Amino acid sequence: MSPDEAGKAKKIGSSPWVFHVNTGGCNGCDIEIVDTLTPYFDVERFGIKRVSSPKHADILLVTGPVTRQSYGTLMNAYEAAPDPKLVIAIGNCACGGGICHDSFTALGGVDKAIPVDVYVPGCPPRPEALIHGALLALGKADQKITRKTYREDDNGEARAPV
Amino acid sequence: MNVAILALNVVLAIIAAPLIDGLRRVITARLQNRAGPPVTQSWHDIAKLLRKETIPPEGAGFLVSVLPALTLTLSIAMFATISTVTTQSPIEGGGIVFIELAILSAFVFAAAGSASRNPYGVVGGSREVILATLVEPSIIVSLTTLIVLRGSTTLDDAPIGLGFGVPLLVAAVAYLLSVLAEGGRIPFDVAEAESELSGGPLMEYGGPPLAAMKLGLYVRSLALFSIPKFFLTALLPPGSLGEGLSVTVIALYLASLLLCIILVSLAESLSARFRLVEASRFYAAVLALSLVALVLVYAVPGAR
Amino acid sequence: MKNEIVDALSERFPGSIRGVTELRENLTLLELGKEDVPRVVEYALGSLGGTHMTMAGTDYTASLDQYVIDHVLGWYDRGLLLVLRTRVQKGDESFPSVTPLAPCADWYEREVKESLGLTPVGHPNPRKLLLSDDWPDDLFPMRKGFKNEAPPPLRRDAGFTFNAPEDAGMFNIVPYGPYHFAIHEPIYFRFHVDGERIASVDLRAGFNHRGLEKIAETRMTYETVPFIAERVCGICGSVHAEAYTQALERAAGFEPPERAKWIRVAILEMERIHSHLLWLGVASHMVGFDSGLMQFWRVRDRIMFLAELLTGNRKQYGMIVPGGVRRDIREDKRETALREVSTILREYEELFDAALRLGTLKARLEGVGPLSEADARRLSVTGPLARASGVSMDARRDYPYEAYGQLEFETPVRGEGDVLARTIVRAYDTFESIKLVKQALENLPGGPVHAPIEYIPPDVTSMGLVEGPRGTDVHYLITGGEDTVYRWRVRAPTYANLPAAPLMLRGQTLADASVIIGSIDPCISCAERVIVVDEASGRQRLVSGDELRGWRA
Amino acid sequence: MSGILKLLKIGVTKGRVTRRYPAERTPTPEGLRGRPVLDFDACIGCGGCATACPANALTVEEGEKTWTLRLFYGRCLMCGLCEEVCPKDAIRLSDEYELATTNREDLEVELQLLRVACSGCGKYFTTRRVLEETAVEYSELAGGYSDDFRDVITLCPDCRRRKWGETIADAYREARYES
Repeated sequence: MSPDEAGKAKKIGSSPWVFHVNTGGCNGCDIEIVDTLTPYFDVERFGIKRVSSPKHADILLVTGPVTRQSYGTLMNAYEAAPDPKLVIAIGNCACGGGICHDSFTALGGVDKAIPVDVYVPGCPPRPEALIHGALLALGKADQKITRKTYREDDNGEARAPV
Repeated sequence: MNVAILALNVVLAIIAAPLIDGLRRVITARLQNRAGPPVTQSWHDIAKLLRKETIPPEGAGFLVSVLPALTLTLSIAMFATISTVTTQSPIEGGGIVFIELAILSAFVFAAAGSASRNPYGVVGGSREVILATLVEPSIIVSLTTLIVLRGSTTLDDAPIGLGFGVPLLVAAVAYLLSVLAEGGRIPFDVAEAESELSGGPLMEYGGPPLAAMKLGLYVRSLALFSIPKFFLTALLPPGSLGEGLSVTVIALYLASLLLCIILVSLAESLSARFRLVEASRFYAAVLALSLVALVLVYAVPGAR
Repeated sequence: MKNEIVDALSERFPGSIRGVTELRENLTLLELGKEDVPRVVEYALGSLGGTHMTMAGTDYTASLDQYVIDHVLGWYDRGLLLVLRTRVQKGDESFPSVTPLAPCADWYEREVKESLGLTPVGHPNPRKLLLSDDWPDDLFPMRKGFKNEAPPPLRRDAGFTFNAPEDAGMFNIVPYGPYHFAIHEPIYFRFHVDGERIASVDLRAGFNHRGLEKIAETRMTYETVPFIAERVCGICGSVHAEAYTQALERAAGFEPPERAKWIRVAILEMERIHSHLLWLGVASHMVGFDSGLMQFWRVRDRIMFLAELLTGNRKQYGMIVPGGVRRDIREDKRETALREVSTILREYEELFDAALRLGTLKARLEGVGPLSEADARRLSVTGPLARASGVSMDARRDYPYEAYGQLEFETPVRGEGDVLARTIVRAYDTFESIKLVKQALENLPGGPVHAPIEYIPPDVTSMGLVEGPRGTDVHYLITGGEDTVYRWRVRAPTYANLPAAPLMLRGQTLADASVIIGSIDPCISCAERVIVVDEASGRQRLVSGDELRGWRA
Repeated sequence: MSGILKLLKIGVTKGRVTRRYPAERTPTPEGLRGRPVLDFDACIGCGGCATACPANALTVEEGEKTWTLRLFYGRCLMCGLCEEVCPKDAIRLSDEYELATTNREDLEVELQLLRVACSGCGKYFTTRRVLEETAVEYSELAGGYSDDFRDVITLCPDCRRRKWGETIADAYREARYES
């Protein structure tokens, strides 16, 4: 996490209000987001609250591959949210376009439109994974995976991971 | 005017009001079988909002920058007029001021919504005005009943050994019901109604102005929740409470606050939101009840 | 078998029917001249009591120099399907519109217009439906020559023409969406409001259009399409996978193994339980009954945990594929599942008893958002929306598939046509689904769960009909050579139901708008497209992108 | 009224059901479809997984001397088709689901194998591991790992076709000569 993100996370502290922007998702991730608010997962434990206006938002939860039609509204929501704000891309479509990454009508990922602070892949991510993503954004959890590179070297020995 | 008590009240308002809201959130969460936030959550919310950037509502001018702060100021002033943890009230005749500020702050809140020029803000603001005109009278009447019974327009905890009677009981019930309505929670959150109006008057505000509006609402709730205590202390025999800080007053205060919070939480978790029509019908019934109380004060011999 | 519908049509329009082909039992294809289609569709829907199922246009210019347009009509009471096929020659890209005579064709024709460039002549409102505002008018994505890789550059300044209010007078414009707190998907309604009363409604969607059909036709194989079909909708994904699989298996004349059929039923019904509980929760939330959201979802989460146990994922089960299912249900898991289903039934009964008897909830639902039976039939709406308006239709019962023919269940129908009736229909349907899951798991036959499909013949027109939680999901499929589909047209239930929203909203109050829209159980990503609706309105007004931007949220 | 009381009863009697994640972790069910993990030692570089992947989360890039498999979790549907087609069990779904990252790059896995040159034309044509695999598989059929066998197996498809063509042509000429 960059110092800039850490600073933002600190300012948001233990009162992250989230605004949910669906940019053409299939509803899978969207429903899991709502699921985290309900009794079994209840993210209100962490002070997370879903708000109805981007003006109240600290975190934008963006789902979907950013369809052409929703591009403008995503930009509006992003611009309307006051600083400091974080963007979490939720689900495969938002992270990298998912199954519709090469669609003629989708940008194929939120980071093609606005800067993304945390990626939460999954199709859809489990509620626990969403909580982990949110806590990671707030600097309260550690990232579990990192980029891995495996290379075979000349004598055929495995040299991994780099 | 007692400046020390006034200052104490102002500090108390800012510290306690978010806690009251936090407690409500916890109780509601428990009634929904979930963990809920920490009790201090609403504090964190206010603190966080103060750290945020202010983006003024689009196309709106002077009013939107003034009204949020005004909402907060009026609410704090409202709370400051009554005796809280002490037996004395900071202001003589504070009861009248309290009623006036209660009405004023409701309308300023509505105006803040309408001033944002967002269609939802406007609709929410107009709903708030309609509701306020309906619910404020029942608060006025039931408070007036108390004032008449106690024989003083000052809202303090002077124990007067008031006999327990039907008028007092009816007035207390009417007051509790109108306070429920004033709390702005389900089923009475007609003006903010997140799933209908996306927060209504609050929608276009963000950052510190939103903090002011939110804190204003919390303090206003706290102020209204503080009144039931006077129904209780009035029953105590004269001279049973000393001057200054009183343990009995604090205990009764906490008990009555808790009662109000539980009532609000129960209503919130056990019903669907009223429509404007249903809410008005409810308020009309409450107003009728409070009028009955006032009439009884004069009708029942020896009530005063 | 004698087909009375075909006979009746041949009698009424002797010269119009150019050919009759029985594609398979209960699925007949009629060839019509394009000028005859509107009259035949009107007669079949109006006088013969048919339901409009779907309409698809297909580009055959490469091989035949023509486009093919198929209307698919259904008769639930007879279990019949009829495909009305007409051809549009290249060079004369137009056809007479059906919409003036049968309003249910509105969206379909607009979609054909924008995606294939075939103009419905006489269409009252030929605006964009699913493509974005900035999409050029002369680029047609569903033509075979269009490549996914070459989208036009993005523009933010494009506008959309909204309808003006129907009556003259002073109205406030209240935007609803695209991001509204109560609706989890982007859709944009524009209300003209008089006080709090909604005078007229216009609607713009397409926010969710992801061009999945095009991807399936270009990049996917028969085996992988179920995975994109599931992603049509994150709630009823299996319904889409099943509908596609059904269409494909029927095209190949393939019968899946018996055990696979029963597992499919269990999966589909589990999905219906979770979808209905989800809806009951969301509808509660829409009328400000937050505990309803919490409690219904508390019960729902149990079914999600169960799905995760059986399929490996909470949703997007990835179970139904051509040939059978991908995972068997092991004996120990089956027993756990049966126990869990009993618990869910108990919990749901308790909650049903409490929440649905709540006076304040009932008050918010009763008499709200009415839809008459006549309107329901005229617009060919489907699912709980139709069943709450007294139209008894259920693809599980009327077009039996998989093991449904051997299972016992009822189809709840109500006549009131309001939001309360829709709630009751769904609430009782949930009981039926729990019953079905139980039956399917208890009587699970032995044997394999997957068998390979040996041969899929090319150029077969096939249909898959599945009763999803929101209504009948219709998949229209034309097989192609080389392991890919030639045309795949998804008609999600919401696509048929959303056009009814403006009708139900008109004259209602703003407070009820959320729950009225919600009562369709709209799955925008399913419908994947959208625009207008108000047929009755005349004047139009241009709204710039800037104006749209001002509303934010 | 009865509805209210029953609802209150549910609220009071069911207690708190909230799971304590992340402090406590509820065990995941067996067979959970978590992120796919690659086994570098087992992968031979056939590319079957990339062909099967419906979302193109797995892609193959063929360089001159290298063969690179890229797995991008930001697209992976966790459908498990790759696991089904992999002949060497080199890719399988794990039960890991906490995939959140602050960088897009952290969602990538790159696996690079070396390709081998054709013993005929010298063009690089397949991965060394695929070649080894084929050698092991077919050497038995060929009756042991002989020099002849090695000469054939290390040819690229083009050279092999040419060699077969030449062999057939030789045999044909020989037959004609004999007759």
